[in-house]
Amino acid sequence: MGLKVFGFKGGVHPPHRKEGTQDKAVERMQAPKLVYIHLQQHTGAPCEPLVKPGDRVKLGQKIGQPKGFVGAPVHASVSGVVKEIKQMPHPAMGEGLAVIIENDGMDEPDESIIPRDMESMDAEELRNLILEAGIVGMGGAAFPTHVKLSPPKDKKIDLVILNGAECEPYLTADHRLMVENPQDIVEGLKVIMKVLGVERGYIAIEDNKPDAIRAMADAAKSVSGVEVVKLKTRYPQGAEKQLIYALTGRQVPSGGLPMDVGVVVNNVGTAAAIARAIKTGMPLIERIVTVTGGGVAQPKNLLVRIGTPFKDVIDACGGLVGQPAKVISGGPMMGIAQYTLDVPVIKGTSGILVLTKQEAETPEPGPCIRCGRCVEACPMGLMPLFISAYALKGDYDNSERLHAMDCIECGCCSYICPAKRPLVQSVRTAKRVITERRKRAAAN
Amino acid sequence: MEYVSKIFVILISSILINNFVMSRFLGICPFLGVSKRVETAVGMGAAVTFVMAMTSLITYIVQYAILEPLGLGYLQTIIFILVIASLVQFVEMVIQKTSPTLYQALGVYLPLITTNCAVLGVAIINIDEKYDLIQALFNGVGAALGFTLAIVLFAGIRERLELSDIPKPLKGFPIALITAGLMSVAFLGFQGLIK
Amino acid sequence: MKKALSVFFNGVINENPTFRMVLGMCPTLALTTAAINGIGMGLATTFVLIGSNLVISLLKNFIPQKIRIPAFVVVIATFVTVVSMIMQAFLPELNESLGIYIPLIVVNCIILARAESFASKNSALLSVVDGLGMGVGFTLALLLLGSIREILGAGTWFGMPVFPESFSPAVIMILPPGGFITLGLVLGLLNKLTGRTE
Amino acid sequence: MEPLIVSSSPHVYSKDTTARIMLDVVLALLPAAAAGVYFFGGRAALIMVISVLSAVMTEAIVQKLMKKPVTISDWSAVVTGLMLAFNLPPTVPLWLPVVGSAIAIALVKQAFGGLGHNFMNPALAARAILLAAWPVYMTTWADPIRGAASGMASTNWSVSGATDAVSSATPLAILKGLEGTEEQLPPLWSIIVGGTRGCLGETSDLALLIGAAYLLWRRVISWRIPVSFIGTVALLTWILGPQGLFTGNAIYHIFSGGLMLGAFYMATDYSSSPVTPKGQIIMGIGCGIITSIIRLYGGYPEGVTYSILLMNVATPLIDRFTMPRIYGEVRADV
Amino acid sequence: MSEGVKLSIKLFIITAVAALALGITYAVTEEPIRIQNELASLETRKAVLPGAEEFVQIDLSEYKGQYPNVVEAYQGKSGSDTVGYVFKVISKGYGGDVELFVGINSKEDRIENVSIVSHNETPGLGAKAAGSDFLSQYSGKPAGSPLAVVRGSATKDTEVQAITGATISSKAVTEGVNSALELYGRLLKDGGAEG
Amino acid sequence: MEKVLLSLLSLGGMGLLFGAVLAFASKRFAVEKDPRVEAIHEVLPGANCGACGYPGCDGFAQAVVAGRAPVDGCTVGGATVAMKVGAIMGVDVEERERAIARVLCQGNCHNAVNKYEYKGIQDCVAASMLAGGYKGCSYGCLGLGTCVRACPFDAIHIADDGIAVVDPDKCTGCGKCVEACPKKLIELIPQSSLVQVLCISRDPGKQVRQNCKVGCIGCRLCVKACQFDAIDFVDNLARIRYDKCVNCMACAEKCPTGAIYADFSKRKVASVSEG
Repeated sequence: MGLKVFGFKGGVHPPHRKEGTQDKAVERMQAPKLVYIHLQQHTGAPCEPLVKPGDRVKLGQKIGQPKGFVGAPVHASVSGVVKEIKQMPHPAMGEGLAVIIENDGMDEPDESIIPRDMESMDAEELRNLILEAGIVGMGGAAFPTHVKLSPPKDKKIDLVILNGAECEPYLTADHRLMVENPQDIVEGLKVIMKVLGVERGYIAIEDNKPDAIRAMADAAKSVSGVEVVKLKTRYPQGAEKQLIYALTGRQVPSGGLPMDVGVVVNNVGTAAAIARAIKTGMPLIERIVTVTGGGVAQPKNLLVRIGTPFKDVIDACGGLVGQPAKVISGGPMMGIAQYTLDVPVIKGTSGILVLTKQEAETPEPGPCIRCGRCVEACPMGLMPLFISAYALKGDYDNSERLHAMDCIECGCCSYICPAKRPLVQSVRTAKRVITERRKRAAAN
Repeated sequence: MEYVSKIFVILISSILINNFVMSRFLGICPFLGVSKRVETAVGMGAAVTFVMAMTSLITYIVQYAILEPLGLGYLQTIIFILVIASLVQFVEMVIQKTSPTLYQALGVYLPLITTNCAVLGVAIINIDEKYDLIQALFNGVGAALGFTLAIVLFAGIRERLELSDIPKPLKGFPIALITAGLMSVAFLGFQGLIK
Repeated sequence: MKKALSVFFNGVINENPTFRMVLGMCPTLALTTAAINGIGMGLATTFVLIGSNLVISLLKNFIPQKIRIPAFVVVIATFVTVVSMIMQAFLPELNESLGIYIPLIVVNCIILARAESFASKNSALLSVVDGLGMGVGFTLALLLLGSIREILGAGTWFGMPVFPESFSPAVIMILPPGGFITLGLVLGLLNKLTGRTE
Repeated sequence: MEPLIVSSSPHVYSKDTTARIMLDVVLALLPAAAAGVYFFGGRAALIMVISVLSAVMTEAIVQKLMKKPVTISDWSAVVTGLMLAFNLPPTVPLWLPVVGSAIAIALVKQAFGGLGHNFMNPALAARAILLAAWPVYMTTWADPIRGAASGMASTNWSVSGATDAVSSATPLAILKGLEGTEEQLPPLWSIIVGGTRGCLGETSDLALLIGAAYLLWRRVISWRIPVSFIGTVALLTWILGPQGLFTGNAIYHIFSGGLMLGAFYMATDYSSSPVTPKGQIIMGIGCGIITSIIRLYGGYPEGVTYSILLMNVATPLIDRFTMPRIYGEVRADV
Repeated sequence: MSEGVKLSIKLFIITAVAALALGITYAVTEEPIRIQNELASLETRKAVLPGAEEFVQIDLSEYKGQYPNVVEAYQGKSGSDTVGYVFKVISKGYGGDVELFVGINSKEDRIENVSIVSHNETPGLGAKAAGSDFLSQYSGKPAGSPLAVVRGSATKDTEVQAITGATISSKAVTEGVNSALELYGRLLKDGGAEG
Repeated sequence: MEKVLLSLLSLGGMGLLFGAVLAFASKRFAVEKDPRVEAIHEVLPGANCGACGYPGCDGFAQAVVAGRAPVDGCTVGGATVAMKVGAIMGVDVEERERAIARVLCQGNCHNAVNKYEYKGIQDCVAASMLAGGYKGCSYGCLGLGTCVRACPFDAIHIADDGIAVVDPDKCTGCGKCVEACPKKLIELIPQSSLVQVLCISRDPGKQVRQNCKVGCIGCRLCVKACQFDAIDFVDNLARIRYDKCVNCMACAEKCPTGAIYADFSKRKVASVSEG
């Protein structure tokens, strides 16, 4: 563990609000009566369903097959009978096709579930196993992990970073995982390094989690080439590009991927999921979710089956306190507000945040006073005030000229803005319009 | 040395203190018209600088080689404007033929310069102030640089105004004129800079 | 006759060169420090406008397209020089205060614009009326601006004091910023009154 | 269940608000306001009150007329009014701050769309307009009633009576050799503490610096503009001294006139200064250069006002050309 | 006939007609303009030295470089009697050159009148120097010693009260007057000839 | 007299000289130009005043030809010049059946339910990125006016009941709103058409009914009612084929929810004249 504490340019210091759950050990939540397993749980095209209503499925059975390379299969997180396949609320996309399984409570495992040994497998076999286990990035973006682990021949990867920054306020899922299961994470890292043929691996943790740093350092000390590094506590330290810059000084080129600078970044949760998939043979069917916020009776870190509706998860935490005003999937900086509690947990759901009316208050925006705080806060070096101003005028060409497309939507600018302007939302709108225009231009 | 400092004084004076746009009110039409984008303003400024330098030289020669010796001072206006109009048109044609890139950058602004009173103005001021050839040249270039400075700064502000919620009746020319007025308040700071 | 009247009022009101078309800004701003200067400049310009409109409408078939701009400019410059000489001879004080802006009437875009867009397409009579209308419109605009600036900036109107001694005039009104700002506000006010916006 | 609120992320916001920032500026100006009243008496207080009131009222009236929401509660008009008062000599007739505030708010701020859209510092622009409109009122300096140096019998720089509104030289005018003689220069300490001739809010550097420290601590302003501004003035006035290179009285220069007020409170005005960090340093240096040139060679004894106004004019361009380096920007093919 | 030649000839005809018109106007106005100009300068000289009827220009080449501010000097005569001198002086004011005429009554050895013919001082401030309130102070001052500008009311005979807020302009005028006084003294000493 | 002669010679000489030089130069340095630029330049006032925002008349002419400037962009020239420029550019070349934009949704605040309380930018694209927008029906008009801002002719407004409505008199069929609408529910429809299906929901009927009173529930009554085979039925949604529709309005009469709109005031009524 080096003495150096790594940081990046820009960023903000939102209050952590992690006190409620950071010392609470992960509890396993009982599987619910009905699970709603979305056929799209990852970046890319949705899966084709492999089952039909009335079919009996076993625990860990593959029920959705990805259509393209960028995709990951989905598996039954309970055993039981498929009730229906229909459009359901989706935490990230508004709506999507989901397989609804009635839990028989047996948890009868599928025949394909066989424990393996990492040492005896080669890179190709490991990569295939990761694909088959449906593992995606657990940090929130849910990018299929096997894709990250298949860099083109011309990209030389020399470093794997495990992201344990967990810079989002409120969230403690990764934190608890690192404290409670450091061994899984280290083993997962070893697998990733083996698949990529890389000698060096960092496990990067913000310095506000000393217990996690200790636990990880302990677990990693015997592994050669693996190092636990301390990061400055500053949001968005956990954003891929900022993390890479902080640790290596390399900048991922605009529009490029980490592999363009020889780095692969994975969440600590992803690494643990890989290790478990190999050890137990069980694909990704559950994950740790931080359930917190003023609207939840007993904030907790829960190990939840994929497909469990938010309502059931909240009930497992003592239910709601009063009338919830806002429910967020993920953290408060980048998480997505939900319009219903019927929405189920997916692979990327790192937290469920229930905010009371008071906590959810959205201040009225005032005119931009050009204080420049957003410029200072932007970790991407953009000028959010101008991009936003042009976007709000409908002048998306100028937004594009000011590099709107490089925005990572981390929310720093909106957070820091004293006039409470809708900076991120307007930039996001600009990105949407620009993307559509590009598509149209390409089509013509 | 004294001569050099005199030249310097002429230059500073024509760029800042007696800025053509901000305090002499010359070249207002293109100043208001071609200042919606910074890039255009720069192009206009460059074209004006080129033409003003040429004009200063040629009108000087015309004045002291033809008009004065022949006692035709009263033909000054008409001859100067003829010189400028022809010069601009000639330069435009030459640039268009010889360097399409330069034409793209400068040429399109050239026709606009004929009616830019700053050009004729500088030619007349050169004569009125009894400058010699070098001084006239520097005065011309200085005035043009002052024009460029003013129009580029102005264009920068106008680009910013596009994002502002200007009261409806003031949109367009009114706010542009008020902006120019406030700029010229700032330029008052250069008053008395050179004594 | 009716046509002529409408052409005249078109210049004074509908297409007022200063307030509507925003042309000829240089003299408008520079010479409205006093009402008398405004009138002087306005009349000089009117004279040139009428003269050049007349000549150009007469010569419209003689002047070839390719050299029409130089030809127009020569015609205009001739009238300007005539005005200038007359003023030197008979109105030396006004000539002094209008200074360099007299020869610069040549490049006042109003004149070339009218030559191009009206005189070169219409009969001599109508062109003269158009020149007169435009000239009167211009003169009135200059008189208005000159009056506002002189009254507020010097406390006088045509040189006569209009305020009691205790009034201290706002000198800035007759400085360059006052010119820009006054014109801007007057234009804004007219937009407001006529409900016209850009 | 009531419908849930759905909005775009982020879902949490920092505590800072526009009103709070403006209030901070007002608070920071209070020590200097107090110093102004102490040194120049009740009339200074009167001018400040009139100026602030008319600024707030102008804002309310204009917004009413334009059928916009009235936003006087954001304190920004108060800041403008107070800043304008700080930039007036204590002897001005009482209608002058009324006119000045009206110009500042109506012409310089609201005509451009209100808060955040003015490209010039409203108070300073109004000051420059007043200076050009009524130069006599704006350059008539009275001695403070309680000059910090009035106890200094040995340095008899105070030539006229306290209430006599006769134009007398400001320290800068003396320094420049325009008026008075070197012996009339007040001692440095009195320049810093305040109570010399000058505008009513600018003379006490001490009070201004206390406020500035507060603003820096509250992170309302950054160090970039003030430090580069004052540093440049110090450097240039030292180098371009009256007796040849490196003979200038830089210390005296930076503490006299409106430099402290300008550098910490005026040049840092958000709306009219660059938003980029690099741009802010350029702004400071530019202000410093122009201030020094005007002070040393220009027609006015003081150049802070005009330097800031001129850099305000250049701000859009500065922003444009100092765009921060974008993370991972690919320069070649874009 | 090629088109080019045709164009040239047409342009020639137009310019020729224009030249004709101008030449004729000039011929008509030449005389009035000359008279106007002479009248104007004669009137200014008369205004500062009302006693004189005729002005004889003094050749200053003898003093070349010694009194750079004085550009013209006249001996004012009434009949054959020298009543005084008029000097045209250019002094550096706040906004540029200040051009003034100084009339000195050599009989009484006093300044008769001072008049400013052109200046570029700040309106409402320095421009007050051209007003009679300020200039009348000079009338009657002794011509023997240089004058000084003071703030507040003038107490001595050689003091001139500055315009409030416009010390520079006040000083500029006084310095101009002093230059005239110097040359006047020199002229007298050099046997200011017929005086 | 000598003066007059001299001025005549010198000025005339200059005229001759410049005329010759320019004539020579125009030959020597001739450059091919788009004839339309020349033609437009001819009809422009030639004041080169820059009021159009382009650098001189030539710049404006080029911009018009390049399609960057409107034909009526010359403020000095006014309407007459605009017409001539328009003629050169052939703006009104052919008379086509005019198409007019129509907002295919009637889900206003009385008819449709909302699924959440939206807070944020009042823009449809922005709102539609949050779970498809606040409307219960994911196809419905959000009424935040993105199309209004896109319309260059001031022809779309948000009605008091919260959805966009096109003013057919002002609409020119330019299609800007069609492009701007994130819900893709504005369509260009032939002006002569009097019958339209004002719903694009492909949801099953039950769901449509939950979300909106006036949605197409896929009952197919209209298909049965149509005698001209002018109604297509795809994904629970009726679509009128304007080339086949004869505006008989039978479908609209049968529609149980009112999702099919017809302008009954313009219905052709067969009158049987006796005798």
